[in-house]
Amino acid sequence: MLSIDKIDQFYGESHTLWGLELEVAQRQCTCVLGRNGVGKTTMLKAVMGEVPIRGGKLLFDGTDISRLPIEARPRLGIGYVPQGRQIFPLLSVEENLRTGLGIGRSKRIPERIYELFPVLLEMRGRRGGDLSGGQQQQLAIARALTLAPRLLILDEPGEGIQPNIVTEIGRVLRRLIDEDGLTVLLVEQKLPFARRYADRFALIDRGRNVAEGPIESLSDELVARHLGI
Amino acid sequence: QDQGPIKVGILHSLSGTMAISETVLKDEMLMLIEQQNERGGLLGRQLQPVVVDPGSNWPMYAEQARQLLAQDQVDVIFGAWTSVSRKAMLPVVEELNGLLFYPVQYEGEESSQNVFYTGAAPNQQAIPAVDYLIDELGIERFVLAGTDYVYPRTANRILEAYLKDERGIADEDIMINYTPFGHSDWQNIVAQIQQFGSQGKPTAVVSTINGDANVPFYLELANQGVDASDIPVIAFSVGEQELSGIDTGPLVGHLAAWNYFQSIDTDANAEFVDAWQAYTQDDAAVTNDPMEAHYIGFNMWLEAVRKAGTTDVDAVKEAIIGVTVPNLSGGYAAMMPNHHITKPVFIGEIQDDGQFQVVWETPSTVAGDEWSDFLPGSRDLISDWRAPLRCGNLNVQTMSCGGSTAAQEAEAALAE
Amino acid sequence: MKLFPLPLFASSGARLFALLGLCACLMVVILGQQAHAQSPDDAALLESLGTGSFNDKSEAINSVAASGTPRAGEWLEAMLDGRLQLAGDGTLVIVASTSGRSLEARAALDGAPMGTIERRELRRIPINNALRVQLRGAIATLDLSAEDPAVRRAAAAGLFGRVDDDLASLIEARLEGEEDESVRAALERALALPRLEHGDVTAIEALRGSQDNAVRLALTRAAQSGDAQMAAAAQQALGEIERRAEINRWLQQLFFGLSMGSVLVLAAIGLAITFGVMGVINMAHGELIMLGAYTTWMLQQWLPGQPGLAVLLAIPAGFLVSALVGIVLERGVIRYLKGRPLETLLATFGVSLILQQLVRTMISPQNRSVVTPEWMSGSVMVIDGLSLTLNRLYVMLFAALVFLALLAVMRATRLGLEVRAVTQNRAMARAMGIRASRVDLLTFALGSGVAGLAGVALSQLTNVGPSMGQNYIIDSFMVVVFGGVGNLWGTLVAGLSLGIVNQWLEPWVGAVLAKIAVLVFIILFIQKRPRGLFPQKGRAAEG
Amino acid sequence: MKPLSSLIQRDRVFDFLKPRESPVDVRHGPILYLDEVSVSFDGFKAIDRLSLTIDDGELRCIIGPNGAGKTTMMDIITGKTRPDSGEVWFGTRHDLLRLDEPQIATLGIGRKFQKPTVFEALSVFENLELAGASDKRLWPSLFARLDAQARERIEETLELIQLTEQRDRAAGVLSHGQKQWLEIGMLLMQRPRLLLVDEPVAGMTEREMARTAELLRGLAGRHSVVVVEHDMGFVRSIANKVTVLHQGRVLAEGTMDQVSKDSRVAEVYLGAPEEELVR
Amino acid sequence: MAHGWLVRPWHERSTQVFLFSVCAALALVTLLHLALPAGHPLHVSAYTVNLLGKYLCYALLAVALDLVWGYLGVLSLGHGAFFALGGYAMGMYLMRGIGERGVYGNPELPDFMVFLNWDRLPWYWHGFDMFWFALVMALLVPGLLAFAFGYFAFRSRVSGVYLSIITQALTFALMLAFLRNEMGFGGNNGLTDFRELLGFDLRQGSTRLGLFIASGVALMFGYLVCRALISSRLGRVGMAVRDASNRVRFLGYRVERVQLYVFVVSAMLAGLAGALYVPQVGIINPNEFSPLFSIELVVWVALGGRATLYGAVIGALVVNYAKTWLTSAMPDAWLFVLGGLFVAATLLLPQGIAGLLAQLRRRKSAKRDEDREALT
Ligand SMILES: Nc1ncnc2c1ncn2[C@@H]1O[C@H](COP(=O)(O)OP(=O)(O)OP(=O)(O)O)[C@@H](O)[C@H]1O
Ligand SMILES: Nc1ncnc2c1ncn2[C@@H]1O[C@H](COP(=O)(O)OP(=O)(O)OP(=O)(O)O)[C@@H](O)[C@H]1O
Ligand SMILES: NC(N)=O
Ligand SMILES: [Mg+2]
Ligand SMILES: [Mg+2]
Repeated sequence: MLSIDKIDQFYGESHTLWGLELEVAQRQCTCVLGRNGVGKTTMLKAVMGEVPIRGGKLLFDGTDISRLPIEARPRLGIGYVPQGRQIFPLLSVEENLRTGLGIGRSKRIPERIYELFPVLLEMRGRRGGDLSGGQQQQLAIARALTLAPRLLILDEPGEGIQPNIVTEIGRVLRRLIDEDGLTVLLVEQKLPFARRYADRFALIDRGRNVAEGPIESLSDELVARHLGI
Repeated sequence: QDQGPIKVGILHSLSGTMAISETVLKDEMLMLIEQQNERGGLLGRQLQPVVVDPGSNWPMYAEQARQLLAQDQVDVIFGAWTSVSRKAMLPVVEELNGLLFYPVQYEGEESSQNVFYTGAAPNQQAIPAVDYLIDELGIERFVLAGTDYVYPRTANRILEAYLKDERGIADEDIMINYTPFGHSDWQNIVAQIQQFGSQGKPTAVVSTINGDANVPFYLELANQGVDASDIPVIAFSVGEQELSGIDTGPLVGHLAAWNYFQSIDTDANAEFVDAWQAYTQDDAAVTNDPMEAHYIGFNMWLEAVRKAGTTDVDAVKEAIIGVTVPNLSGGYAAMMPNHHITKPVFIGEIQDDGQFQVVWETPSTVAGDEWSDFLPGSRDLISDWRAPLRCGNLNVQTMSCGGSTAAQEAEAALAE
Repeated sequence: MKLFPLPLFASSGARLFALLGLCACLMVVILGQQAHAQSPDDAALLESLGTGSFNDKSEAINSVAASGTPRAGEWLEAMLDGRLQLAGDGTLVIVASTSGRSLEARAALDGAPMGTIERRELRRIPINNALRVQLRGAIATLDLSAEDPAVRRAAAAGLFGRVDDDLASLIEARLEGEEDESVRAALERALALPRLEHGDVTAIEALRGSQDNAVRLALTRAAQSGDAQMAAAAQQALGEIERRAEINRWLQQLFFGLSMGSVLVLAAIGLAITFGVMGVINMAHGELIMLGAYTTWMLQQWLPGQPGLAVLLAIPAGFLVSALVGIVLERGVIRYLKGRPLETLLATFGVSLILQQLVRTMISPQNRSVVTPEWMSGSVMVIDGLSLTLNRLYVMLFAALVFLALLAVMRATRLGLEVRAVTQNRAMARAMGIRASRVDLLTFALGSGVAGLAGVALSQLTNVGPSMGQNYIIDSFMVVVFGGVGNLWGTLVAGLSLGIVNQWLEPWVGAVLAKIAVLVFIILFIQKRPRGLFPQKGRAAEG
Repeated sequence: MKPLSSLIQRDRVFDFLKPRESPVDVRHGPILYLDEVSVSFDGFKAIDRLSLTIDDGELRCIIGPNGAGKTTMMDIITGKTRPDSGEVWFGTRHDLLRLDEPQIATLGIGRKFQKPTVFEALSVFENLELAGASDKRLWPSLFARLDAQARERIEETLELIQLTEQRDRAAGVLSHGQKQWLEIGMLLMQRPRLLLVDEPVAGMTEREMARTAELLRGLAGRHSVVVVEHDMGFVRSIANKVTVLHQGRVLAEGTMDQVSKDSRVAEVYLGAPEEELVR
Repeated sequence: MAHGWLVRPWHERSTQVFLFSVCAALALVTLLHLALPAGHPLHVSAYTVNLLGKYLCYALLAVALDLVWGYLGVLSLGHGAFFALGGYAMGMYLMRGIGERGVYGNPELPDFMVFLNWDRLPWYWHGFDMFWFALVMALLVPGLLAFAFGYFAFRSRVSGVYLSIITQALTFALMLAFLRNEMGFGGNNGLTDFRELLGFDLRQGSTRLGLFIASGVALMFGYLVCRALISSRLGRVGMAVRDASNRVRFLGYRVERVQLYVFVVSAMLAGLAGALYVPQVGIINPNEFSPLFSIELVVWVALGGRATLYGAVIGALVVNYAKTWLTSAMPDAWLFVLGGLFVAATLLLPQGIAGLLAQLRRRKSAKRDEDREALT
């Protein structure tokens, strides 16, 4: 569905991604792992167009999207849950959700969203910025879902969320993948979560994809080598 | 140096808040210079204008005066509008011994051997105006409304003294009101004026309100129904240029006091107005009092240069006193020893076509008096720049010349 | 003949010259009508109107009014309006209007049409203030015997406060034959003042509660009169008037404040969008206002004689012009400064200089005159003694409409949501599929367009000139910030309250100190509420 | 050079990790004492008559559902939010409600924020320097120079948070996890008596989590530490006592095992199949 | 401990370059002015010296603003007020110095008081006949105002645009106040007609040169003070305050004191600039209080490049030179050019002129590195 083809990325002069390659298979959850600062977030930002890439290609459903402006990408069906939540602090919860309704699939916030995250219904009128950290994280996921995406990109979605909801998020993702045919690209540090819900993994180190495969093949040796200190 | 063109510095703001008033003076000067060059120039040399724009910034007037005199070596400067801009230039002009012709009515209380004041001193505008109000209209109560700066303050102080001491107006029959520059909300003040004017005595407003604030002022007067026949307003700073920015329909009958109106019916004026409209390629272009002042000032300077046979500043200063040139209202203006000129005073009523109609004029011209007779500090002072006196502030009681450096320098020069 | 007492005459400001002129003319009118004087030669009468000094004309007016000639009213009215003009061949004509290059004219003497005459060929008969007063009095007196009851009523009302003994007896006579009730009432009222002067206590009843100044003066005098009954009644009536006047003053003050406030709101509301919501420090905001004002002027040039229509058309046109300039500004400059709000200050400052100078060179450095349409001029009497100026009433109404419309756009439309999302987190908004640059463009255009609307309104209140924008930029920023950045209600409340505070202070301390006091008030208030009247509250805003 | 792991052994507390002298008086009781504290925002009760005591030298974990009021509680302790009612004491001598943020910080309460906040324009080194400076008054700051000892301390901290390589980079360009570490470093530099740590391991890998756990355990004893975290594995690895907050008040308190057996806690927080995610 | 801090910036390269450039410029101008005859093409006329002196004062003012804006994140839209107050203090001294040489020959009262009937000198005019007193006041009055204003504003945690706008309100209110004739500062006409400073005739070329040099020295002094402040730990706290003022509090710093201190220092430097400016232009009037002047001042700094100090100097010099030149070279169209310059600079030079310089320098050093690499 999405293939990241040898992309190079620079922050100013510093080379962050080095010919990074990654295939995200349709209707699967691909989990990206890697130590802090190796470039996971940068890779996702590159996919979303938030940082420019110098070399390589991004193919979404076979079309090259690397030249498209950011706002065209969600229109193709890519939803993004960024690291650090990035909710709109002064918009109410409901308004935060409504921002995703602009691309025309639906005019109302799908009921389903409030079903998935009941706390958001409760907090509907509150400013996004006033929510607790975990509530914000739920809002960010819910917001991405209002886009009714085909590919959902999540950057450490469990961060700061209470355990039962993390589990719930995992289940929701699974259901969306299995029932609705969603594809998920997930960056996650927590191995148990990854192991339980992902289909495939990719290990990033220093801006390169150093290992990938089905999640079952993620060995402790690999973990020690690339996620250890 | 005597071969090249004669340089005329033009120092009027073409941008900023003063551009509204001063731009036309620049254009007028260019026109006068062009006309003079067509007539063969001066002393057989062409006149060359040097235009600069101080951008309504007072220190900039000083800087550019210095530039004109020191760098561009101009022979004379025509410029400034506000008193503060003149005050800023004054030390420079004196230091570098230049000539400055200042065309706007002002508060007086100044005299410089390098400056020629072709606009009205208070006695050439303010005093005759209240005389008209009292003698012709029977006004008994006065509102002195002005923008809060030195000219209105001084003019009003003089008027207050004059009204009380000379005309016997009581204290409670004078209301004084000051507003900031560009004041645009006149609701309260007009209501107050109305209130003040409704106590059974004929009332008039003497307005020294400056430029931009006038439009909203008159609009408010009209809308609150203050008619010229109820409470006439006589203005010292509203001329044809200002009226061209106001819908004058509702203002008909309000007054202004000036030394010139465009509507004055003389051949010289018709010619001047025609020339101006042709020059600006706008047959609705209007003329006004400061333009006449520059016209007179320019002609006086030409005359003086001719008389002196040189543009040398000292020679011209010497020659110009006593020079008499026609003004545009059918009479003559003479340069007095105090560097002020003689002027007739007209009272005009605003018409709905944006012109004034003269309803009264002084029987003869009035000589400008820079040291007001109605202020205690200056009533004993006179100014006379002729040799051997050469003093701008001679105290006639003590017969001593106060401290202008120019005077001291002149004394020193004499002593040498 | 005995003149009526002087102070009676001071209805709304005393006028000696008016008194003399009116009185003289009334005398003649009355004498003329009573004596049925044989009609002198109309041509000579007319001739005398057009020649001689102001004094000569004054006499001529009296003779015309007294002559009983049927054309007298027409002549005098034309003379008052400046429509009585002298044609090149020395005949006096009456022209249909005074504006335009060539004027429709008819002969004054017999009304025969004369076709159009070049304006340059005509000279209007000059009049001055004294003559104007005299003419109005003469016309009103003539109107007392007009056909149309409405005209008679207006004339009677117009004579209130100017009635002397002779006129009083004339009016008494008219009252006899008058059938129309409303005209009778007006005549009765007109007579009340002279009756009071003559010690008629019952007249006080007719005058009770009137806020007319002449009444107040007359009652004040009556209250000091020797007649105890009279004095007491007058005193009581005066007290009543005073109380009413007090309330009126209070209401008037409130109106002044609200009206000044709505000007501030109008000027600031566009900035509340471009600066408050979008975060662009738009120093050219004032110039966008100016462009709106110039659009009004331009339309009035294109539609001569229809200032009202031009003003109405200027509302959409002013919006469009400023919005277009806003679009150019956004596309050309501001777009490149995303995320660098302080740089927008530098760039838009430059743009503001350019726009000002552009107007100076392309149009004129002078102010332009924008005509106030008939229906916006003058004032309406809402209750006796309280008149509100119409132009300001309209501007208040307009401000309210603009505010509500804008509020609706920002609250209820998708654009409102999107612009807030974009300004709060641009990258994320784009990741939600929002076309950020289009949103910026539309919003900036909206804010600019609203500035243009402010300009249209301001052209009816103040001068239209190249630097007019400068007068509003500082105030606008102050209002937006005082209200709390990003909050339209804040802008509204801030503008109105600053207006009210200013106008409330002004009579106490004068305009200059009032302005200083308002600034100090803002400084102090911000100490209490460091984020304005309506702060963005909560965690997010604290950052 | 010493192997890094030795640095964080809990039995070896390094010099620079020692708390600075603070005037707090803990002779007669706990170091932090919250009594019946309530706060509400626009009518919403975020903290509802919360009472809590932290003993000197204790390491306390606070868990609870999102929105339970954990961060708000820290806001109250550090002076950022004023409670509507209740009392907050630091030791027995200092009423924190009378003090403002700098005063509270100077008393020796340090805090790591939930969302990492560092000074983006300053370098990593300078961030630590500012945090660690001994005298934070105006004049001393103006004339301060970095002495060798202070420099050393910063270097050690850099080592510990593994940002030595980034020491001269602007903190703004760090990755999310790196900022987390930097903030922990700043907290350490402050050498407070009481550390309030809000979600320290969010976004960290397993290994880093382990390191953080070591670090916090090493601090306990001399310092008092309050940790808020949602990662049960992490909580389990450090805590002896856990407090569960729910809807602004204490729902349960006890050891991790006790708490996780509590059915209410399972219902509102942990979820039924707890063992799946929590090792 | 207290001695080190002012010396520290001496060791910075940028400071050395800056101080050297200013010294060299001062020396060169002095030389070209004194040594060359008037007709010589390289001669620097008295007019130019005077102009440059004025620019240097503006530059110092810009540096003062950059200190608070660039390094503290406080965008003051009212810095002109401090400049003007310094100017008025000096103006009052110069006014008293006129003595009996005024037009009315009143030994005590300035002319404008005489003709507006003041019978005695207002109390706040006393002492200004002494130069040292005026100079102290030129620093103290802006400093005190900044202190009083900043004390409340910073304590109440007013920040961002709110702070900017109340600084603007401050200068606006002062402008209106000084325009009032009752204030006793000459109203709109301000203070003019100065004769001598410390016994030196102000109309003398040598006095002008002296003032020019004094302005240059003041600029260097101001720059050094700012530099020292910035490179102290306090400076870094200031920068931290700029980026996350709340976070700084949790480290135990008193944010408001840091802000206040820097603000006061900046105001005093602005006052110094004003005091040097007035004798050189010969007039001080409420115009200097006008909010637009303060905004323009911000524009200089932005154009030159914020948070570099030397950028502020460059900005002030460039804009003011451009004004001088353009207003006479193209009096009708100069605003188009100046406005265009502002627009173009923002679009093309995101970091201002200083940013451009830094970029050039980086490129050069990168090139040097490359060359070196190529060699090895
Ligand atoms: N805006 C930026 N400018 C310069 N360097 C940056 C910028 N953002 C990130 N970096 C650097 O790029 C590298 C990769 O950062 P990135 O955020 O992609 O890491 P990550 O893998 O997501 O880490 P984490 O697990 O901590 O979120 C880091 O070393 C970081 O310092
Ligand atoms: N300023 C505020 N205005 C309105 N509501 C607020 C404000 N601050 C906090 N809240 C609300 O108070 C509740 C407690 O928030 P808090 O951040 O303390 O939760 P938390 O326990 O830290 O949650 P998390 O684990 O998700 O970080 C939340 O419901 C939040 O929405
Ligand atoms: N001289 C004037 N009008 O300022
Ligand atoms: Mg990341
Ligand atoms: Mg929290």
